[in-house]
Amino acid sequence: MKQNNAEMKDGNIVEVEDLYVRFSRDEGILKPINGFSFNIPAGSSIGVVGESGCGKTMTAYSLLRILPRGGQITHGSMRLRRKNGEVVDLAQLDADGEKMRHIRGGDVAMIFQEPMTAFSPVHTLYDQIAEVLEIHSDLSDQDIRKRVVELFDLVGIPDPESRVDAYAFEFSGGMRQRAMIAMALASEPALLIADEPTTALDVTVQAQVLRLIKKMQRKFNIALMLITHDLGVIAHMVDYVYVMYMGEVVEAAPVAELFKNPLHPYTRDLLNSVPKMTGPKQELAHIKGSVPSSAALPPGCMFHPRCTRRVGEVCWTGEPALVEMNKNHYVRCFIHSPETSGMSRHAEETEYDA
Amino acid sequence: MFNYIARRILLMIPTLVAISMLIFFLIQLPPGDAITSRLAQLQAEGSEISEEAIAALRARFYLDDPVHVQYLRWVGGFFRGDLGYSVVHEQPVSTLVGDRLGYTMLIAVGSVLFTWVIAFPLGFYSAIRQYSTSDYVFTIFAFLGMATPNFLLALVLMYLGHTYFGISVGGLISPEFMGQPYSFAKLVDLLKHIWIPMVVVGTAGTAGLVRILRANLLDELQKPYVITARAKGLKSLNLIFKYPVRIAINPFISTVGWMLPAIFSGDAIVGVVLNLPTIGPLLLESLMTQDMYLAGSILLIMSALTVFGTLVSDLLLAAIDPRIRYD
Amino acid sequence: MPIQKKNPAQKPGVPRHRKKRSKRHSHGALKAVLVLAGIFWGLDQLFQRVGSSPDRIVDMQRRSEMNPPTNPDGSIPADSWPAEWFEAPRKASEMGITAFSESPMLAERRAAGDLPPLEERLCDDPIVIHPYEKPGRHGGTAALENARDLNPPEGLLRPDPEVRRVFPNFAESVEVSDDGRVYTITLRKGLRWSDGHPHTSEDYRFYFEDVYLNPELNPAMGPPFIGAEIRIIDELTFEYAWEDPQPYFHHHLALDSIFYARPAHFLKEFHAAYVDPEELNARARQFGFRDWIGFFGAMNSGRHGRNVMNRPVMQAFVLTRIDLQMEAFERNPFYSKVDPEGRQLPYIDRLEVHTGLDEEVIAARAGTGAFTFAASSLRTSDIPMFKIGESAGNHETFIWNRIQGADVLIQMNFTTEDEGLRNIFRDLRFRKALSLAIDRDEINEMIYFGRATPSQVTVSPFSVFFEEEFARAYADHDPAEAARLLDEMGVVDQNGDGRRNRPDGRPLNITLEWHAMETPKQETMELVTAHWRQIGIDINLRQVSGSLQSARTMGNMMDMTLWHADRTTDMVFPVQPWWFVPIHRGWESSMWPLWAEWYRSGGESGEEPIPEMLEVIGWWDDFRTNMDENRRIELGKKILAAQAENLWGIGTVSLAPQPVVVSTRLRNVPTRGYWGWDSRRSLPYFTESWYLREAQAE
Amino acid sequence: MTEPDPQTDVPTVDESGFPVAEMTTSPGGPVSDASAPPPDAADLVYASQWKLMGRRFCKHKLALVGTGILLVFYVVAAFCEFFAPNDPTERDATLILAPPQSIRFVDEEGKFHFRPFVYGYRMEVNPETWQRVYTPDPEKRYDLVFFPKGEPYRLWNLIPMQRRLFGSTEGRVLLLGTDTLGRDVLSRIMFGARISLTIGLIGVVLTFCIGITLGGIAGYFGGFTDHAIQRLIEVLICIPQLPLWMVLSAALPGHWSALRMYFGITLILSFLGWTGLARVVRGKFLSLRNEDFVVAARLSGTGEVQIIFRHMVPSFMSHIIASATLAVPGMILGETALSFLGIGLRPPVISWGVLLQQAQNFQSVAMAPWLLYPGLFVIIVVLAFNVVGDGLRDAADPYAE
Repeated sequence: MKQNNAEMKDGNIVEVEDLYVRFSRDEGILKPINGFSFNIPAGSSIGVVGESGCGKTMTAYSLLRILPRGGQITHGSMRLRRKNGEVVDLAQLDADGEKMRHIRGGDVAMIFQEPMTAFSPVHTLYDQIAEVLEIHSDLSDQDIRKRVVELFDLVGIPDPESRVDAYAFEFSGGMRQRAMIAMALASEPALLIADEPTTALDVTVQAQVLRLIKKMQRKFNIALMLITHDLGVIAHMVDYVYVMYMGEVVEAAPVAELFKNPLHPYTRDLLNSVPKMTGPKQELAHIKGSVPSSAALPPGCMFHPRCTRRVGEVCWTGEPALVEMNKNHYVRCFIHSPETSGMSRHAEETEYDA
Repeated sequence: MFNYIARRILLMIPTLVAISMLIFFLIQLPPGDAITSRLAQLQAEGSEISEEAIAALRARFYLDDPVHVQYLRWVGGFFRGDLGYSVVHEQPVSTLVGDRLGYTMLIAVGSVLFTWVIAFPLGFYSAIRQYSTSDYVFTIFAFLGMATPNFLLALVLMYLGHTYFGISVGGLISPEFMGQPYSFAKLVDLLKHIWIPMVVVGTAGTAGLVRILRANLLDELQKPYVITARAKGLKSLNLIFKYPVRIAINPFISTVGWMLPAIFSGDAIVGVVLNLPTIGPLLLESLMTQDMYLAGSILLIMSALTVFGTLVSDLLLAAIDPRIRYD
Repeated sequence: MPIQKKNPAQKPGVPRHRKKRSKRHSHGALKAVLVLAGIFWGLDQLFQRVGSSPDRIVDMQRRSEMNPPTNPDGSIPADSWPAEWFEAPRKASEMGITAFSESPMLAERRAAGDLPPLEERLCDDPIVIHPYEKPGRHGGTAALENARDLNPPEGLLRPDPEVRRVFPNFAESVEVSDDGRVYTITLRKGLRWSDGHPHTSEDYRFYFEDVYLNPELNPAMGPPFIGAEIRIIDELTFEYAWEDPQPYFHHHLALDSIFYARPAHFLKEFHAAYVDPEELNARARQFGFRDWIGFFGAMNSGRHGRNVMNRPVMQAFVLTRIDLQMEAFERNPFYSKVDPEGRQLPYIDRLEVHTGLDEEVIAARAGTGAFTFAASSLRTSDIPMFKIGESAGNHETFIWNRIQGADVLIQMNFTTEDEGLRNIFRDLRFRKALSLAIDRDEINEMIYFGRATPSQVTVSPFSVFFEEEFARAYADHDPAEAARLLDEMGVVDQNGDGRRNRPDGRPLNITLEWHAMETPKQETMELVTAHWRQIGIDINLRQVSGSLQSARTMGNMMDMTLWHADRTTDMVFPVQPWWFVPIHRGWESSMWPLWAEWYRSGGESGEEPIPEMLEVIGWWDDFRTNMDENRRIELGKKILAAQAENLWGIGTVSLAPQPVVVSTRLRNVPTRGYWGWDSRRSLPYFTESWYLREAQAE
Repeated sequence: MTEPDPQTDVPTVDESGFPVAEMTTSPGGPVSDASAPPPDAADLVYASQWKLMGRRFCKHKLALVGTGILLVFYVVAAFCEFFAPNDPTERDATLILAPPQSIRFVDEEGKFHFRPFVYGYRMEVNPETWQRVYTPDPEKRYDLVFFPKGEPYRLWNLIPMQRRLFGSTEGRVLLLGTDTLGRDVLSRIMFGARISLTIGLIGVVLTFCIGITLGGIAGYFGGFTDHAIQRLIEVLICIPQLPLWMVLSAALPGHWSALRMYFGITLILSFLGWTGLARVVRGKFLSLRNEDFVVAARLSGTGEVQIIFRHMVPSFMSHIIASATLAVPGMILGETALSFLGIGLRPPVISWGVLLQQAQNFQSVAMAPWLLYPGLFVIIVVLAFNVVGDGLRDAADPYAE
């Protein structure tokens, strides 16, 4: 693998290129990520969308180099511009090395899906948040405490002075997620990864938490990578969206463009399954079947077994390439690839409108 | 927290009452009673005994009272600090049990420590290096320990200890130190002997604990909070010790309670094989001779210690696990 | 998945996890097999090594090799012991000893003012013990498994090595009135308890009146004192008197009289007849006893924890300390015997007794030379282990003979509740069949190394009552005859299952309950049951605890049981012919609980014995009160002849080899001797004259 | 459906795909409608639970080895009359405590034989040590053969037979030596297996019944019943097990026959063994009580007993079987311990505990260590049971990993 530290575009804080991740398991080799690429411009926010099992979380884990046991990055590069300006390829670093540990939590922080289980039940919140500062700053004990209380205040936890010493299970879900955000912000990271930050929360709380994340991102000018299966969440949070299926990008577009003009059948299915608050009442669509095990990747286009708009044999024999349809709008589908687009047009229209 | 302790202590009382009743019932089951043993003893000395004398002996030890009166007398004694009276030995149970209980507890504590010292690194390492060769080797050894009958291990260790280390056979103290005042040399001698029962009694429990720790740790290692902690940039060893180990260690704490019955069982059989001056052989003897107050009191002491041990481990658990504390 | 095809997008660089993984799995399994194989191999190596016998290094002349040969009847030639042991002991004045010397240990204590001078401690004109080899030296500590072995229960008289005659010990003389109703005992003048207090008639009176006759203190009241009274003549003279003649009371004086005297001066303090009972009970409770009875018992035995030690005794050693694993004894400074050179006995200063050990550990320790002397708990089967250990253990293994007339005596209950079984047991043909079916030679070969004497149960060959035909009665191995006898009596296999049925067709289920004690009962019975199975008799063996043995024999609940047939010497047979006459109920015997009950109640309760037995009882009643010795021998032989004819009990072997493990330092131990209850183990062999050679002399 | 993937060189990747994938990824085919399952869906799910368990279990190599070992042991135990080379009660005064014979191919003169053989022993008693010394006697060459004709015997006390699995027609083959009465240790171990191995099984079945009943009652009815049973379990586990066994076995009537003693001991062992199982069952019941399928059954008026045995018990049977397997070794060890202490089975009954009881002395370890072989077999069996139980437990847990 070549070293590509230097080749990083100025505006980007993260450039991931052709990432492959493999797991060895009893049931075979799991292949959660298959050539995923994306960029995050500094201070901007991107979304990664897809169903569960599409490899979104694995992408986040890859960035932090905390893949579960048996996981390995087998190909690709993940360049990161650190806070001090240094550019590193995360894929090349020793996962347990000094440098990687400083990047984890220091340059890149993460908010997890389940605030209930993401905190240790037997340590106080203060203990767990202060730890970040102990690792990534040289603050004294008193300063750390001040800072943690400050962070609690910042994320809107009432009575922060006494609440920092509480245990996670004493908090409500929303409060816990606020604490999680406080923890993620503790070391003033350059990149914040939010992995389904609101899935486990009540609907009323979801909006508050999302608003808080957005607010913090703006306030500290952090790059945000929001991982979600919920396109509804994406709309107000991010600038650019990557739609992911079985570990690869099937469509990528600025958020408005994507909503306006979804090209990939998968994106369309996803959009269809979002309940609409306005417009005519219609039955909520669902995508047929479920994401196959990554132990057995389907041949050809990976979406073809579930696709309602296959163009023909090429769908399971050929491999579609990612092509740029409009500016900054990429799609990976034979419907849109130059050589096959013609033959599919008709089928596509009819089925989609039906 | 106070409520929790109070509730746990209150719960002990009915348990102990039930245990004492069950024990009293059980020790009545075998045929014959302490008097027949006493007679056997007298006959072994060459005496002949009359029926009247037997009746007198029975009355003297209140063995002709109704069973519930006997029970109440026995249990009532405990409140006055009277552990009962051995008919066969013609001695207070407390005198007989005294030192032996000390040695038994010494072996118990030693076995628990041995179990911990062996089980912790083994279980830890097995979990961290799951499916590695060492994991398999440790697992096999843990299983071997579990599978070897206590008495066999004791017998073989006693033989090896004698043949290769010159440890005198049986007992806890070499003959040359018997009756000597306590000294450093005697202590060393005691340690030279006591490791065998400790190892034997501890081995059986080690396997289970290794397996539990390994499974728990593997479980905990996959918990989201571990990932959270990793994402913070903690060193992995620090992380494992601070988070999953802290939770997976609970079985070690709760061992204190549930290991005691196993240790007493182990002590009974190892004590018999190795001729230890512990409580186990005395119990076996008292069961054989139907010395029911002695047997009953020993069983009750063991059970009460167990109940107390469980209480202690529950409290310890509560101390380290806020979830229980705040429950 | 019908169209699973290769994915062209698959990127290179995927490691071969799968292969590696399965390899890991088989690794584990392989390892398990390897480890087990290793264990097998290791054990095998070990066994191979042990299986071959090591060459023994004979480094010195061993005393055991100078053993005189055994007599053809299995007994020990009388010249195995010094002739002096068969005579009354001589006194110092007769030996011309005028100067006495004491152990340095006691000299120290005397110098410190603890003790009066030796001359004041010894009695007037002490007796002189003739040592087995030669006079020894003072000092040393002996490690024992049983205190009794070197501190036997010596009393007023003492038996000779063959356990036939008695000689004075603490008694100056014992005189029997011509009618045998009064025994007059004169104590040696100046005898003292181990605390220096004079040993007088009062001590015997105290026991008899305040202990023996006190039903609270003594639940066990039986012969020989039934109907007796004690008369104190003066400080040193007293009499026991009965209504009936007692031709053999001196035998009790030789074996049991240690129990007939208690240190009255010491024990009165704990006896309710001498101090205020209220106060005494309060004091007893203070020590944790329920009442004064337990307290008195503890003081009497001198075994109450650490509070009271040093109960005055007459024996050679005094208990001074009890630990969990050890009891320590020190020499009795007032012990009143000397050696031919005027040294006060015993020679040995201290005994250390390892307590709380079971047979296995005792055997292991004995085999590695941990004991100065051990025998009580040693088994015949371990003899090779002891002998092989000799080269390393600095010990020697003497082979004594167990005094038992039958090492294992099989008893069937003639008064069992089960009528069918009772009738079968009472049929002489059944008893003959069971006896003839036993292959005693095989038992002797397998269990006793061929060194015991296959025999029917009877008295010892060196007894005046012995006749060879008693020992030979139905002791041959003749399974065919056995089967014929069973067929003849109608005990045949009626359903073809290989087991004989009762004549009424029911299965012949017999349970033999036995208590493990002293002799190899389990091994013997494994063989005997196998022998019996060959003639179609299948019995069910069940080992029981001592308590159960006692309860079930006393309650007439056993079909069959076992005991070792001791009490077959001239010393004990005439007073306790328990295997031959139904006079005793106890855990040793389940032959005839109801007959014994009948006899002891004078016919009021129990069950009248069968006529053959009534005749035997008649002989016995004559025997026990007849003062004509020749007549007694005649009657005794009749009783034994009745056993030989009727096979009340079935014997296996007699005079079995008993290992006696002796340190090479311990001298004056006879190489041969009779071991058992009748001889009170080592009592006839003058243990006080055993001494420890100096350590450097080796 | 498999074809090697040349690029990844992982030939069997697809073999073990999840059944879920199989059902949902057929391209173009009709997607099964969740609201209308095929008629045999229940059976399918039920079967697939066992199938799944079987499949997971088969991956556990150690557990497979353990199963194999156990199978061998049980077959030998079942037909021990046939497998044992000698009659276990056959004594020989000339072969007391003889060491194991080694199987040879090469004789004293260095000649190689295709048929394995053993040398018989010549015994001498060392006159000094009284030790019986055995030397292989080249005069007595016993060829080992399969199915030799020996003393007639009855298989299961019924079928008269004469041939055994292996042995020699010329003399006794003593591969593991002899005991104090000259009996073949190997044959005795084989016969002992019959008692020792079945005592565990029967005990576990009993335990099973008590445990499921009481645990089920506690978990299903809850409330006071649950509380009472919970306390009972607590009381029982606070009393050390071995002493309790000792009390109970001392209470067995003395005149019982060997067979009744055997069942008595089994009863005692299960008297205390049920607590653990009952706890597992109770927990399962508690969690299942409010599951939809149970509630549905109850609403449709199914009887309580039927709910328990038709609906609830099958749903956690696999777990119970795993727990039960893990309980067997405890019983086997219990029997050996009790017999070892002399309060369990007794000769002439042959069990591993009885054999060990005879080998318990120092002399055995020092001079006839082969008498400890039964202990080795106890270890192997207990080990095997543990491994198998472990494998079953892993296999039974659908959420593991």
